[in-house]
Amino acid sequence: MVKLLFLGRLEDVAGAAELSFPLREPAALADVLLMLPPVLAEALFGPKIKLALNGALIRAEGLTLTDGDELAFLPPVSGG
Amino acid sequence: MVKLLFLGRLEDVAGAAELSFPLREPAALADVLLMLPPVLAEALFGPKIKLALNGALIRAEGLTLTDGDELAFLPPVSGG
Amino acid sequence: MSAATTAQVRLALAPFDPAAELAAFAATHADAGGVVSFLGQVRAGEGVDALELRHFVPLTLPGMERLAHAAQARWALAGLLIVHRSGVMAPGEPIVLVAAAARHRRDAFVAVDYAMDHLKSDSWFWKRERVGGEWRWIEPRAEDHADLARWA
Amino acid sequence: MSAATTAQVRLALAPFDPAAELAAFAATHADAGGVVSFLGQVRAGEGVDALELRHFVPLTLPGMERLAHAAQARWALAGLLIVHRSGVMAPGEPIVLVAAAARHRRDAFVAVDYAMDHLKSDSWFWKRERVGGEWRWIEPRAEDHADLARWA
Repeated sequence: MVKLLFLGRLEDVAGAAELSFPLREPAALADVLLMLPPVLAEALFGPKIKLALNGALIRAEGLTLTDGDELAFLPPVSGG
Repeated sequence: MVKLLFLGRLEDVAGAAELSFPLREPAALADVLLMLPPVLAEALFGPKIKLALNGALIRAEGLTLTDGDELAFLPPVSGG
Repeated sequence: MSAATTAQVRLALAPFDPAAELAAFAATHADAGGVVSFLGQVRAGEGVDALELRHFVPLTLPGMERLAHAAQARWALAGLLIVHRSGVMAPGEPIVLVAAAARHRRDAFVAVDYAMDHLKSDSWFWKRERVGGEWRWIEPRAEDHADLARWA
Repeated sequence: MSAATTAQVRLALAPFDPAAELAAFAATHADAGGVVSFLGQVRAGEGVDALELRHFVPLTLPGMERLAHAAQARWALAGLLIVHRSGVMAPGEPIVLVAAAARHRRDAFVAVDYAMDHLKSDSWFWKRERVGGEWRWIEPRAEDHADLARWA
């Protein structure tokens, strides 16, 4: 299983705070996004969206997900 | 009577927080100071000492005291 | 004093009492002379029924701790306190409390100002408001980024 | 809101409770969003047994009130609180509390900073400390005047 987490307004776009699905073999992030509704995939791919893989910030370029990974999509912060 | 008030460290120089004495007729401040111990008069006449006559700030130049006046000597502040 | 021993940083998942926090902080730092604080609370009287802040466990508190250490490295502080709520808050409830104790009050003023600018626009919180029963996400403001640029 | 209705200025002749003051002030200004405060307390642990502040009734409180109005005229504040002790204080006891509530936190920060600089070096208080049983008057410091010059 891989788990995708949607923070902030991305939760509304996704309709859920997280999505989990099985992943038999490692897959490029771009390929994983293809499995999602186009509106959500587009929102997740925006230039201002940061990523955290298993709790650590990571760049989207060349990212590959493997079984057990948790990938969080972090829109711009607006806290405090 | 006129009353002289000594604020801050001037109280230590004067040995009291205030001094009162009778004043038959109006007198220039310089003449009043002559009635005080020289050490105190000198301390009260310093360039950094401000004056308040009956609670309002006033300049020393040309100041005359009359019966019933209260003159406060205010050294530099060091508050807060 | 090392930074590690003097920063108190907390992510509060339930309402906290800023007055009690400040009293304890000031008592702990009775040798410092001055305590500057900022308290942010949910604005009342603007039609906002509720405010929600969301955080992301792996990043939010560690980011606040890094911020505290950066402030302590930059200014001479006797102590620094950061308490930040996450969750749903009602109008008038505290959101964030930052307090700095210092021997020289200028250090405390600047450290709290710095911490607030960073908490507002460079920490891992997402905010939404409920107005008339409808939730809407709050986007970052240009003003927040301008505030942050003061410290670059 | 006019300045006259929103400044609370007090000369305290007995110990006061800064936490309670701040809690009441923040509750009163729940619509402001942000409250900045400065608390000055008698430094503990430096061999000072006691600190005394003296004031001059005709000038001290009126001067504090003028200062509050000047701050309110200069920045957009929802409220301003100034409480200043006079009398003999023990280490750890509060000397001064200044708090400003504002919609934009920068206004509150600057107003409290301004008020403190003026209270420290341009208000009618005289200070002495008792060290090892001996009282000594504190002279104004050059640093205080430099602080004041920032606002000219």
